[in-house]
Amino acid sequence: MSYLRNGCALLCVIFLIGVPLSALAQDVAAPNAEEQVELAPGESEDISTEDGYASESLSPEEENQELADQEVVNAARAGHTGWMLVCCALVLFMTAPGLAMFYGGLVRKKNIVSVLMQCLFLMGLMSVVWAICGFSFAFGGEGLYFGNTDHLFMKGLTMADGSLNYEISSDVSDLTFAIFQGMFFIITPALICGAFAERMKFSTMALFSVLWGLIVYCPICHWVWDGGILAHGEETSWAGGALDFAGGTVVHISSGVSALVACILIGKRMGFGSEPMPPHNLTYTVLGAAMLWVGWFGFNAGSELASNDAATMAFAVTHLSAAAGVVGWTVLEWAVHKKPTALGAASGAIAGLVCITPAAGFVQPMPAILMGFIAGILCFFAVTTMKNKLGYDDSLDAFGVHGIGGTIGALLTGIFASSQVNGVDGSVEQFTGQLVSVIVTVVYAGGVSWILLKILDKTMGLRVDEESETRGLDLSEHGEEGYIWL
Amino acid sequence: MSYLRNGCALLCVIFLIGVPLSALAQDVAAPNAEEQVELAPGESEDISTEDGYASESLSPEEENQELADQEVVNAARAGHTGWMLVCCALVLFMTAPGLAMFYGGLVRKKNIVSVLMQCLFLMGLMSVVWAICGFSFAFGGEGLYFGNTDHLFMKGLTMADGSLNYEISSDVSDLTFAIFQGMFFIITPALICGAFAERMKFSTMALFSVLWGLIVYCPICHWVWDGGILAHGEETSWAGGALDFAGGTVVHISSGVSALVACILIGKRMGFGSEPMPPHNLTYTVLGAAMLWVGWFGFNAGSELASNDAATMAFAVTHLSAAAGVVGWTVLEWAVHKKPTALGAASGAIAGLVCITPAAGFVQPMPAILMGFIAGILCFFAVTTMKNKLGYDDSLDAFGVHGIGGTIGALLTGIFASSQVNGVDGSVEQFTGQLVSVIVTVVYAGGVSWILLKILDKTMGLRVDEESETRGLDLSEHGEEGYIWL
Amino acid sequence: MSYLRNGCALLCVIFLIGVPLSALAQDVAAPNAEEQVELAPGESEDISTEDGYASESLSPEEENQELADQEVVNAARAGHTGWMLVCCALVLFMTAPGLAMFYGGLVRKKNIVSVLMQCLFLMGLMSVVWAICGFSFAFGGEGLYFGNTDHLFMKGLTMADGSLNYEISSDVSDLTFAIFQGMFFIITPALICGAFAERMKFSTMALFSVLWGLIVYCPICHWVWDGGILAHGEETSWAGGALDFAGGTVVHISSGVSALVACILIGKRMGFGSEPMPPHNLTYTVLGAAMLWVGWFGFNAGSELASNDAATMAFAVTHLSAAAGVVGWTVLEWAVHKKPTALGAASGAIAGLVCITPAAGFVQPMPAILMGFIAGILCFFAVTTMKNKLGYDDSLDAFGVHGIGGTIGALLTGIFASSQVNGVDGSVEQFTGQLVSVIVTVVYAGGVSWILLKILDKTMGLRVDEESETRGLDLSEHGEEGYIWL
Amino acid sequence: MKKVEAIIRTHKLDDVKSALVEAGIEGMTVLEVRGFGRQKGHTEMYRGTEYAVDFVPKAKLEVIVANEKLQDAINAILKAAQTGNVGDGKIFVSDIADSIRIRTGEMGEEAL
Amino acid sequence: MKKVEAIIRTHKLDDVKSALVEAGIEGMTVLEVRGFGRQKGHTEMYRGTEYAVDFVPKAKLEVIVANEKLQDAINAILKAAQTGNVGDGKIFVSDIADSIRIRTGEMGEEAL
Amino acid sequence: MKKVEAIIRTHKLDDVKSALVEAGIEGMTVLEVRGFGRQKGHTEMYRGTEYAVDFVPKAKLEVIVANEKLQDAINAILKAAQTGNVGDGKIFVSDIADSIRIRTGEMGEEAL
Ligand SMILES: Nc1ncnc2c1ncn2[C@@H]1O[C@H](COP(=O)(O)OP(=O)(O)O)[C@@H](O)[C@H]1O
Ligand SMILES: Nc1ncnc2c1ncn2[C@@H]1O[C@H](COP(=O)(O)OP(=O)(O)O)[C@@H](O)[C@H]1O
Ligand SMILES: Nc1ncnc2c1ncn2[C@@H]1O[C@H](COP(=O)(O)OP(=O)(O)O)[C@@H](O)[C@H]1O
Repeated sequence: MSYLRNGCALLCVIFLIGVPLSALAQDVAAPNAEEQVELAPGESEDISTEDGYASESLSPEEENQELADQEVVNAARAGHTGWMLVCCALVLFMTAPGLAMFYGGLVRKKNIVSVLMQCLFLMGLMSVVWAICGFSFAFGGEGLYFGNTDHLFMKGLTMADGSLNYEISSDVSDLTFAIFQGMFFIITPALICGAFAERMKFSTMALFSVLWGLIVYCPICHWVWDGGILAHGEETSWAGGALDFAGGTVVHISSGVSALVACILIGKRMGFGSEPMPPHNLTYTVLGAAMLWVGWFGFNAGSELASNDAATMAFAVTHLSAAAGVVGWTVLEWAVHKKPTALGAASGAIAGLVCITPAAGFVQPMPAILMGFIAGILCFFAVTTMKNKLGYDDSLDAFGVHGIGGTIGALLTGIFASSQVNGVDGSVEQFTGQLVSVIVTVVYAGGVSWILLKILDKTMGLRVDEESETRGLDLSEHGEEGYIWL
Repeated sequence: MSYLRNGCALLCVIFLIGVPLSALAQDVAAPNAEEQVELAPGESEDISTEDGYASESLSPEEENQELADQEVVNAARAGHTGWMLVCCALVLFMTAPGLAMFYGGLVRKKNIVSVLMQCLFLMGLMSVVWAICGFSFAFGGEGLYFGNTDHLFMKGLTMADGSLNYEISSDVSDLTFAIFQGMFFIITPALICGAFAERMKFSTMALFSVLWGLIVYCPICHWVWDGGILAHGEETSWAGGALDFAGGTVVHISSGVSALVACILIGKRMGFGSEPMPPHNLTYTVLGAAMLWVGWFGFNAGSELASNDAATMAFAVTHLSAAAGVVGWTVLEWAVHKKPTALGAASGAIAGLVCITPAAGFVQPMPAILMGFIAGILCFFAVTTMKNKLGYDDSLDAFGVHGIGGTIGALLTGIFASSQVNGVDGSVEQFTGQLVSVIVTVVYAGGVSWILLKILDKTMGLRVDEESETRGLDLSEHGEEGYIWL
Repeated sequence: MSYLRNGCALLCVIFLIGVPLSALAQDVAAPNAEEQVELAPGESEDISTEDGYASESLSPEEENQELADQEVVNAARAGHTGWMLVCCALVLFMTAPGLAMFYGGLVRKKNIVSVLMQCLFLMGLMSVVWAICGFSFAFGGEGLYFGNTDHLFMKGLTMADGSLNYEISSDVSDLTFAIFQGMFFIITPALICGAFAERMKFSTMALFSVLWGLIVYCPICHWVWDGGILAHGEETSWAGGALDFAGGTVVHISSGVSALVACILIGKRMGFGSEPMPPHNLTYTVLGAAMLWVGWFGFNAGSELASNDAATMAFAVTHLSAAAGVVGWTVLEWAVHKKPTALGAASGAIAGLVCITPAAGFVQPMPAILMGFIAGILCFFAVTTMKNKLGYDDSLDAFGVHGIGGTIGALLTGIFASSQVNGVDGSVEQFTGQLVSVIVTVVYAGGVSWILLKILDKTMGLRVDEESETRGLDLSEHGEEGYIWL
Repeated sequence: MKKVEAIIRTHKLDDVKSALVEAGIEGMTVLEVRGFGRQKGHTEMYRGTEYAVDFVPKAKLEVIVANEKLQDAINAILKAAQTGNVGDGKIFVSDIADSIRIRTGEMGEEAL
Repeated sequence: MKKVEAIIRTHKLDDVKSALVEAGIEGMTVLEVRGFGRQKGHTEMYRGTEYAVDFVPKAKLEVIVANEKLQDAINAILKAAQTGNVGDGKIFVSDIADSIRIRTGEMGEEAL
Repeated sequence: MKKVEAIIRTHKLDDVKSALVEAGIEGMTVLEVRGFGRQKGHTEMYRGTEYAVDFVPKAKLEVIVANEKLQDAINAILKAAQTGNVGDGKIFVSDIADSIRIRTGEMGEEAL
């Protein structure tokens, strides 16, 4: 019972601090707003801050020209914004229904609700945490290691008299960027849930996700995507930094490795190895995989943060890698095990998608096919052979697919990147940068997850009791059944 | 049998009138078209009417400039149109698969097909009715109380030599607007179905939906969104009119209140209170809720009718309110009932989404979190405590979530609206305007629904017979079973 | 076992050729890239090739103007590209989860996995084939009968220093176009699977799909959409060519007719006519139909290849035709069979969608309603009366809905096309053109499918053995079960 | 000991269970079955093809009782399951030679 | 009265039902069961893990008949359910002490 | 011949099957059932409404054995199904008058 109270307490605290401060946040924003208004001279409500600054001493003609230029910029933004909002929706669609169905189908019937609930609750919880502090920790300021508190409560992302800042990207507003990134903050911990499915305490899962998000995800995100120690092309970066277009390192390796740590620390499911634990609803898994595929376009092509040629290329290679992953896994399985399975095809698609994630904005179509194919084959061996050999119980293969697939993808990006796509060619240096970023991520995510889980284990406990596990988490943790056919 | 004939007859009449008139509609459109062609001088096919009118006496240079400006406008429109078409798709996605799964999972197995069929059939029926007359009744002309017949058979929205008018909004064509609004015309009556699920006659449901759409929905829609008596900022509006960004009043209060009336008039389900009636497929309900969440971005952010900063803000607050709704409902339930349920999380998400609907274009992110949180908590009490106290059988809590959540949202909009977002601040006057609009909507929707249902009860009957209800609507009304596992 | 090896071999060969050549493809692209770079003078990275060619001898002022114009073009492209990428995602969404669920629900429980697997595997296989050669065969060059090999391995569609060509359409890049069309290459053979469901060998299905795609689909696609013998408005076209906006002929007639041939050649399911074979999960079928409806907006409105008024109109008529299809089928069934069924409503929606597909860019809303209504009614008779009379076992009515619906649509397009929409009016000549294209497609697709299937029958065998069919394809072909409820 | 097998309407299950518990019965087992008898099934229609479904969903209750409780059990079921309409179901009684409680190994009536 | 329990192939159910009806049997109850016997099950494979599923889906038919109809019922089942391949199933016969029609309270053979 | 009906915990099914096979039993039939007894059910909560679910999912095993194998079968089940906690289930034994193998028409113990 006490762990429950802990969990609740945490959430309440977040809200108790958040709510009054939220008013404050608005007040803080207001002065900014006024400032901007003063600076922006034209009648057009749409003029953005940046241009406002420059326009103080222009002739009327120049001003006219500038207004006209601004109209063009705004026209382009209509396209970029619409596209990015759709991408936001697509990434949310990945977590649920996508991942929820994919994972949900793989567990036993008595745990289906618990999986769905994990995804849905994280959609709520992580979003609130992101708005309150996550975004600021990940994308605030210029620190090498961590963000700052400038954007707590979305300060600076709120609206000041109709306009949103365009600092991070010139194509979409900072708020658009923040929502988009917020969707990643949901799905990443949700991926980890695959490792400890069918035995983890819900309360511990919730608290772990919040802590993991803030202590593991936000820093890594900052390192790679906000000028930190792994950012590509920064002087201060280790080994020149890593290419990670849409989160091979930030999302998949970090979650995959943490998943491995988690499933080792929590231990195997009761009856693992002796009782059969086949997917209770393979149709969900296949349909969920298809939904993930569709949603992944938002994830990868959206990571261009604009609707342009590079987004198109990211879309294309994402699609082809997924396709090749299906072919690779299925054909290999067909050859080895004599039958091509739908679960294999679905897993291959996800493997291909994971693998192309870091490379999406850097490679050409044919290498993408090759990457998906390789990922399909290697992940097949990871979840069939390697897992059995090593003997951990990664219930839904979060590590086998995301950890391994993400690593393959990160490394291959260093090889297949083509300067024609985004100015960077694969090379030994680039490969080194990738390797370093993989190692840093593995060590950091793995290490901190291990510490976090150890602490949680001692305080709240990671695992439900035996009776609850036997009965299923649906009844014991949530008091519900997934299906009542009578 | 006679009610069946009635229903068929109605539909046939609609078609018999519609088909020949449709030809007419095209003919009427044609002259307009020619007119426009004459007026538009440049070679560009894309020039829209408005500009055409002004360009009669311009110098070649000015004309060039105008053409160039027009190109910019068109470029922006590409962005806006693409975004809005996606929003149309998203709102349709809400009705089915979204709502169909959400509601479908909540009923007993023997009624699953009937729920799906209600949603799917309304997608067909209401769309046709909307095209034939609904749009014209809701958005035709400038009357204070009702639309007009100018747009019967989509007259004026059809294409005249390649161009669609841009009268309603300057960013997207009138047809885009009409399709978008047509999707609302589908989901609103579909929401009501939650109240009388598991016992309503299909034929009566269909006829009721059409009548309700034309007599209740169209007027309210006109009042709030087309310059009628509740329109914000019109001199003629009652109490200054209401802020209703995406349909808190028009969609959720109207349907929620009508749902309450409907479930009281039709009476409780047989065995209500004595037999258990748990959701037969909670997985559908959770997945459906997630789909609704995704689709709701189209509903709310799309209501900006453009792809711009305001749409981004609407998207953001929608997401955060849903998230806070999940947290609010779940944590409260956890505290009160000792277990956090997936159904609670799903219901909380919907409560948060409903509540933010009227506010989506008017509030900042932090207040949105607060609104979702409040909605999660109050709707929780509405469906657990209040419903039980009052004793009506709102099968799927259409009133408890949409009626209550919509009312909370409408009122809070009057408090939390921020002028920085859309020029309107929360104030006592605004709150009064909101309150008046809520009261008007409740009285009108409730009253007319009561009268409609009374009449239908006397003529066709609202409810299937006992034998049919026991056996389930799937078999008795549709001759089908949802699942055949053998 | 040998057919299995055949299948694998085929796939391997594709890859063995593809992988080394892929490197080549990149090399080939490189020189082009350099060429472009030299030609493009401005600093802007975004300038596209076309303009680059013209700009060699311009004054600085003109260059400025051109750059500004280019900015406007790019702004518009942001809108078009975003929209088209979403359409690509929507069309993929049609195959799975859409079609997979729609078809999957209709089979018996023991074959559900096989249907899902067909859809998912084709998503992988056909995409890879498309990238390697399909696109080039369909859209390469100007031949009257067949494409060429210019774009093997996506040559010419890859990125040359950040830019993609804009030859096919001025609004979106060739790569966008290729991905979009690639999604059609997936769903078309997947549609055929409905005819031989529950008895086809998986390996033969896979090989057949590839061959059919290359030998049947690519040519027809080339004839209609790439200046071939059925292209509208080309001098070389037969009977003036056909209007086929989004694939009434290319997708639906071709697949529908091939489906008929396939189900006749493979023979009836064991127990057809004596054992009951009701849909095992009608909820999937209804939800899948709704998803298809949503995805179809991408299919039809996306076929405009831009986000503009014509796309809006295509969206609108698609929606209304689907809606009228629901009403048509349901009301007729209600009258004839006394009960409106959900399967009828779902089938009606698909019938309406199929029928409007060729017409989507050519007709006005009211005729679209009429077309959907007619399709609903005629397809109803096709699958209830005609199929029974003729006695073939088209398991999931791929012919009855897509073949018949597509033909109705193709013909009605010749009648209802309105010059106000796209410059073409319905007329006797146009109707003749439509009729000729229908006949050509039926003869060609039917004939080649017949030959292909005969050959495959002799070599690999079309059908699983009796034991496997009785046990279900899920176990015998894939070694999996769809649902494990215990 | 006797085995009482009662085939009843599914929605009567809770009532019958309560009646049996009141009659002092402490254990029972329920099965989902489909029954064929005087009560008509229904027809279903899928794309114009009509299927006659002759089997009606029923619940089957198996209760092993000591001989002296047999009549009580039967009466309880009869009272709770009767609606008077065709399809109320049947009760079948047969002999049980022995019964064992797995947990303890107890045998005979002790085990019930 | 006798109870005839027949475990048969699921897809033979309709045939057997018809045969029984022809033989004058007016009521029966069907259960979904899974059987283990000479007929082999199958193996399933999920991400490389193989599961041997030894139980095969079967239908179990329970028919209570008057003694004189016993042989007819058995013959009907035998004829309709036989394919000659392993897995055709079994028929078990046992005694029924009493039977009651819930709707009317009729007892004995009247109740069937 | 005897019929052994054992109601056991569902997750013990595989163990019990193996034990029976070891004891020389070659055929059996399994049913999904829900049991009511000393073992408590659970409560579920949907939007604040609480449902007490008194029935617990169980597996029911039916094995027809020759008289001389009866004790072996019982022992096998007892050993494999026991956990010592409430809800382990019961074994009921009754007489079977006759048994027939549908495939061959063999009767009596031959048919098992
Ligand atoms: N001879 C029988 N053997 C086994 N079960 C029977 C028999 N007769 C009836 N039943 C079962 O009893 C149920 C009710 O029987 P039915 O004839 O429909 O109604 P009633 O019992 O009211 O006459 C049937 O659905 C079937 O499951
Ligand atoms: N001793 C038994 N007790 C109970 N059920 C049995 C027994 N033997 C066989 N069965 C049932 O009969 C079915 C068919 O038996 P099996 O040995 O596979 O084929 P056959 O009857 O053709 O020899 C089994 O699946 C099982 O359900
Ligand atoms: N009198 C009975 N008749 C039929 N089945 C019974 C009877 N008593 C118990 N059962 C079955 O045995 C199962 C286990 O019984 P229970 O009383 O819960 O535990 P235990 O056998 O350990 O005392 C029950 O769930 C029920 O299915």
